[in-house]
Amino acid sequence: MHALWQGLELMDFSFSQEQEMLRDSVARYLDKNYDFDARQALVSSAAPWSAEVWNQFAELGLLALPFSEDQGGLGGSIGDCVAFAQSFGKHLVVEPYVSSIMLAGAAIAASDNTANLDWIEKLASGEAVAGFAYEEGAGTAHPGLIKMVAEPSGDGFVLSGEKRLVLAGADADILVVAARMGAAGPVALFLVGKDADGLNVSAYTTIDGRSAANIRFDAVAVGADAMLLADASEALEQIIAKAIIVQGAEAVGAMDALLSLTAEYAMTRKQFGTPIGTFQSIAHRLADMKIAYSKALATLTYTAALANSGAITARDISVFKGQLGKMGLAIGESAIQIHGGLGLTDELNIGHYHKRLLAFDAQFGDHSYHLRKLGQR
Amino acid sequence: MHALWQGLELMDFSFSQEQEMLRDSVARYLDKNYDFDARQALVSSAAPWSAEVWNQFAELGLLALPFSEDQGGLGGSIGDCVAFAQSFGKHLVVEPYVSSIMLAGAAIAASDNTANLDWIEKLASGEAVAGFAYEEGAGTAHPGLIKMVAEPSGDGFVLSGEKRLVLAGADADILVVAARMGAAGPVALFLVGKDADGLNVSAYTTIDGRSAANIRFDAVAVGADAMLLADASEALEQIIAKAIIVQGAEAVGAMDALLSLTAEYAMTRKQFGTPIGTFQSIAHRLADMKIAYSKALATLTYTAALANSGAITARDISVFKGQLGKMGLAIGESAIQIHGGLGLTDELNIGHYHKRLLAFDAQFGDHSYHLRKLGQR
Amino acid sequence: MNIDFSPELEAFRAEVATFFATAPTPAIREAGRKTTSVFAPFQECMEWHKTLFEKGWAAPHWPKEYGGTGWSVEQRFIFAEEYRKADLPPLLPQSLGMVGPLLIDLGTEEQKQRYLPTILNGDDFWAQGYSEPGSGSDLASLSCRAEPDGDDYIINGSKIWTTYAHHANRMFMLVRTSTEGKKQQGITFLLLDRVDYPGMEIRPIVGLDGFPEQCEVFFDNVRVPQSGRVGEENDGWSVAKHLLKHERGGGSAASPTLVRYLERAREAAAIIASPFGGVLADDPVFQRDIGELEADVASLAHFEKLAISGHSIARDPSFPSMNKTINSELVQRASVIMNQVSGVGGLARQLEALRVGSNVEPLGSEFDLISMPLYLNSRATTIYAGSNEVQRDLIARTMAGA
Amino acid sequence: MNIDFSPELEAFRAEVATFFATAPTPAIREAGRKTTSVFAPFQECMEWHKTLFEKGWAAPHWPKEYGGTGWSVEQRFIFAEEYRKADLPPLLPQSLGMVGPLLIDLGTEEQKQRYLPTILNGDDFWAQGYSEPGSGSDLASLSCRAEPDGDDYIINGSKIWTTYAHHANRMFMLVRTSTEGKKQQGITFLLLDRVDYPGMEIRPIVGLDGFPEQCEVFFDNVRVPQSGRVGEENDGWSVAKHLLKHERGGGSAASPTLVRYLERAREAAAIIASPFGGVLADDPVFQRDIGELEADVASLAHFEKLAISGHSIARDPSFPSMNKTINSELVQRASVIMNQVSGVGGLARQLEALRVGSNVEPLGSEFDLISMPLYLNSRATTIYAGSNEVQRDLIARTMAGA
Repeated sequence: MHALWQGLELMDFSFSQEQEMLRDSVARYLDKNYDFDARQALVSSAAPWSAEVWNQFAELGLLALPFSEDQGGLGGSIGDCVAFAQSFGKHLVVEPYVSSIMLAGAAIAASDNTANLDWIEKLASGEAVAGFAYEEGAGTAHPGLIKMVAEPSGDGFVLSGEKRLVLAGADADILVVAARMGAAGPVALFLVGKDADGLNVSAYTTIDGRSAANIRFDAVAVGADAMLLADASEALEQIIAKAIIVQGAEAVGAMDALLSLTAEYAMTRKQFGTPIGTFQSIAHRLADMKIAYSKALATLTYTAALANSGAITARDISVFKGQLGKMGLAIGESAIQIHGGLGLTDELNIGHYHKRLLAFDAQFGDHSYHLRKLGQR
Repeated sequence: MHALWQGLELMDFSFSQEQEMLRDSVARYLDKNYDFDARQALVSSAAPWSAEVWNQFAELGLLALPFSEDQGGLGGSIGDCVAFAQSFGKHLVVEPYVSSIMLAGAAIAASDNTANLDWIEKLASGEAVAGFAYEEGAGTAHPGLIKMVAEPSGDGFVLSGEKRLVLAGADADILVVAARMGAAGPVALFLVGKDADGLNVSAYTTIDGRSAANIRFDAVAVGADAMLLADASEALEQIIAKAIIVQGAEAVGAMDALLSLTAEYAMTRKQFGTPIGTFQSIAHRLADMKIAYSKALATLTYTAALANSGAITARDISVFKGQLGKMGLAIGESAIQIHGGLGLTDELNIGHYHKRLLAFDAQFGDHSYHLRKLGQR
Repeated sequence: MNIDFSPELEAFRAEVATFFATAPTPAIREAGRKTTSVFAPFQECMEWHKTLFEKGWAAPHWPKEYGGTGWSVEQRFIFAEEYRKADLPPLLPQSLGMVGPLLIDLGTEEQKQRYLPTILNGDDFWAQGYSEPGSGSDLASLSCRAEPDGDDYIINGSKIWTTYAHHANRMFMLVRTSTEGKKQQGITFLLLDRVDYPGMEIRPIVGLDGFPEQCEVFFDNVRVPQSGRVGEENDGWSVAKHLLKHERGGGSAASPTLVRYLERAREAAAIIASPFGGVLADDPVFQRDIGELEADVASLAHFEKLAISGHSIARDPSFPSMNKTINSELVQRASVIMNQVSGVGGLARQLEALRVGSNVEPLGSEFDLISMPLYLNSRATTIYAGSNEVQRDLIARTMAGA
Repeated sequence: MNIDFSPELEAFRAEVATFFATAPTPAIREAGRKTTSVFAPFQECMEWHKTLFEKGWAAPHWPKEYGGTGWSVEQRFIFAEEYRKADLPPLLPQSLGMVGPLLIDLGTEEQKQRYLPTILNGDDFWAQGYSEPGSGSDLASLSCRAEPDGDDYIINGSKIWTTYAHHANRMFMLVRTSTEGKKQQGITFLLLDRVDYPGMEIRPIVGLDGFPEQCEVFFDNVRVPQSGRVGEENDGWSVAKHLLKHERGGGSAASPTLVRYLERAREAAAIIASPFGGVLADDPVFQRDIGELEADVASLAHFEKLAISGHSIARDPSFPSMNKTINSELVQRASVIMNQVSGVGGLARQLEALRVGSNVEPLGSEFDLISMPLYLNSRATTIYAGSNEVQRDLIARTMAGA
């Protein structure tokens, strides 16, 4: 009877023609306008990111892509985002795509409160940028770990607590804030304007060159309309899962760059009269980098397809985040070791890729957290 | 004022002349009578160990060594035992020295009940052999984990439960048994004769060629005199600590053998027209083996000196057991890998050394147990 | 970019699972549970091979015209998953995975007609005569010599690490037919239609786990027909390289076996006490360690699924070497955690209890019985089929052009 | 075989601890806490050097006649332990640990009299000019050229990875004086009594952590006196090899620094919440990870104690290479766990808050401030002073005779 099943080809891991076109146009734009020198000039400038690049992302449709068509977006899939996000990693893009669009934007889009939907249009057009105030310090790997509190007050709420690593937090027009309804209540999401009273913003640059802020909320009062979702745990898990996949695609792009740059360096840099890549210790390190990259790429591709199919689970996300975080650090450390002293300089791009991978690993639960989560049944 | 302290040389890591003599005489005897072929012939024979070798150990004074002079021993130190135990490891000695002398014998010697002291003379002379019935399965890393129960009954006690990996257990004249006084009482030690009713002995050979047994105690009745210690936890910890150090010395002897055999093989075995040791992948593996061995040797030497000074703590023992267990496995696995197919045969000694190191690691808490113990403060 | 979870596939899974739940004999099941190597116990393994052949499922990865199933990628993966879930003995790779696919690709019509049917139905078992005492990772330096003599070759020399040669009735091998030029030249690929030729002697080698899995094979003026040659004389190296691709993976999925190893470790850990309290399965350190392994096995599964679906990752020239390296090192790591779970329970040598059909009860659990032999046997995985050092050399070499 | 814990030693420990508790200025203490490298902040480090010199404790490992303390092995170890417990900045190794001991061993009487006093009292800081852009691990291939000219040498070329050259007032360096014969021949070891010779230019290199720790040094027809030569012309390689032994350890103890790193990780973990509940310090996985590191650091301490007590382990020809390898890899592993403890807290770039005397408060804890720079900086430890690949080559080479 097995003939019945013949030829069921149900796994498709290739990008569609549209996805390839989008990927290629983003890659072309960044290759031309976002080389390492331009990126470093941007990072050391006073600007938190490039308004010009952001506008171009809007024109390419990237900012509108993930939003549904009835909210004014392009109804793109997670696969669409994965298609171009590897380029973001390759170019170490510092613009707040994931935080403003995939996290804060997606949270507004998931709101059952239509009062704030016009922000989506502003985000999608590039007119406004949003910050995602979620992280509270080492360990906010899961919405269940949120401690910041929102107390009802009159018609609205009062938010008190501290958020850390709010990307674009000092420059965003609005913040999406995760806070618990009372000490033991569900986690809710609020929209807070950048000029709200009681916001205490400490701006800084991250080790990977992105604008960020720690934000203390000293009894910040918001109206009833500011509440996006009264019980946001499930929505947050889904939103963060998608953001992790897109950040993972960026990380794989960074790994890809490290792999090819390091292989090339090893074949040209000579020591003891021969390219260092001919030494077995270096050759085997390169092989291990290649193996790690191939595993990371396979897991990215499979997980993105799974997410596209809507069949993704928390376990799949933990495999993804755990593996890519771990592989990224291993590849980065090897790339530095093979580059020797050069790999330790601020001047070369190698260390900057590694810092991006360090930042990827630390956010939303590091690899050790996720791998252990897998061990719990 | 610092001149006051000048020249305080307080660490002495060398063996005394007497220790060196003892070490050399044991090494000479084993070199002559206990080569790998002889050892393998012994292991595949029906005998659990060699009576002749055991007698020779008695004549060399090894069996009497650790017992105090007023109990008829030689009053040797832990350093004395470490001096020759590395040879035991090098020759993969299967005779039950640690179990009969360092564990069971030491337990009888620590008894506050003089009724059983004549056994020490028999053990020290080689006339009798004792088994140490302590282990109860994966995880008896500490006396606190003993579950076997002794219930008072008439003048004596009734022992019920199961012991595993009792070395020499099927051939010993007597067994020293650790059991808890009731479900929550202290751990006590008992002396049980080999012919006691209710003993159910399953004899086997260990992977490293030693005679062992799992022993079920089906309500084994013993007299009041059989109790060696009513509360033995502290004594057991000290006895086991010393046994671990001597077993560790054996393990370091095995590592030493693996290191030199493997280095020699790598320099003679040719592939691709050159000794495999000239390939950097093999050379670096050898270097890692050498580093691991040097760390293990340093920790053995330091810990033995510490034990000799009476200043050793449970933390020192955990460092010792954790490090030596881990290093041993790493060295054994590398030795096999470098030997290739040959290292996987029963015919060559390499795999047998590795099995000894596997057995060392598994007993009294494996390396993962001890390293984690260190992490607890 | 999509993965479908169609009801048809779930029905297929149910069909496979039902067959696996009903068809194997108790001895086959026991052999599956007691498999502590890539190579399952021979007799029961071949019996199961025949059962699968009857069902038409002996060689899912073969082209349909030669007896393959014509299944989709996802079906093949489901088949492999259910196979391992049921703890059934894996079929031996030498015949179905190596010489069979090779003959399909490169054999003469006569060779195909003569050998493929009995490879498929399990009547034959082929041994692989490659390594020699002097040539391990440096396979091309082999020196076992075949001199042409009329329609025959006369073979002199020896082979080693010839798995299950003492069970085999046929053998494929590499011989040296010329010492001219580079060492890779002058090698010829031969099929031996029997292993009891006069002058042939097979001596089993006992391994660390106590089992005679490998053999030495000696050739003293052994006369074999030249018709067994695959490819041209002195062109055996390219034949062997073609075959190596099959040996180093791509055709089959290794991750389901690893998933099963870890499941067995979890099952055992669920009843073994942790020295830190509770059972081992609830111990955070065990959870982190096994979680880390499970994630790596998941990545291998992704890698394999991409590969068998034709993703470009499988066309990377270093794919076979990467696949072999990842798989072999995961097998070793899985066996380490299994052995840690057993702890002292793994220290008893229990050869007789391990035998299928033995009436000796294991001393502890069946898990404790297999964990140490599996650990010891798995030390071979990074050595055979081209040591992992050689694999990494090959991977790095493909990057040189980058 | 014995270790004494005499009351005299405990009294010595108390004396040292008291001095460390009272002598350093607040700026020196701050510099100690903010040290994220082998190389502490320069200014406070030299200030502390002078304080130690006043006390007679600047160079415990030097022979007494040159200003050493004459302490026993155990005293030196106790000194190192208390030093790190107090989080004081380590003195810079180039002067006291390298060129000083070298001059004591191989310098002329005049060189000793001229240079040793101001090395000891901290007036001078010497930079080490070894590596060049074209010669990293292959140091002997260096090409920075010195041509004899009367009583001088004329130097042309450049050096790189010259730590703190921008802070130095003197420099020792290797130059090529001949291109005949093997590349190791024709190298000369030179002392430069100043670094502001006409034609010398020092350019700092910013590292991954954002600090200019390393420099490039350019030489354009720089004329220096030949009297600065140590050893014979063209015999500088053997001088450098002698010095390497000092650089790669044996004289000092690295384990107390590692102990302190792990203590700081524990202190931070005691107040950081684990995502699995409670504080991180009570988390079993953290405990296993840090316990594993602590055990390895303990083994290094044993190794170091044996070595400084004259045990035969220190006479192994591969001792310096083993010491360097063990130490550098432990520093990296310790920095990884520190960085894991900080988590997202380590992602802020805070150069200004890290500066000693800064009036910028750190964003999180002082631990979060240092963990990432320390992690990034420590990637250098397996690269400098002979990469660990080179060290392993050397170790293996000493085993070849085994």
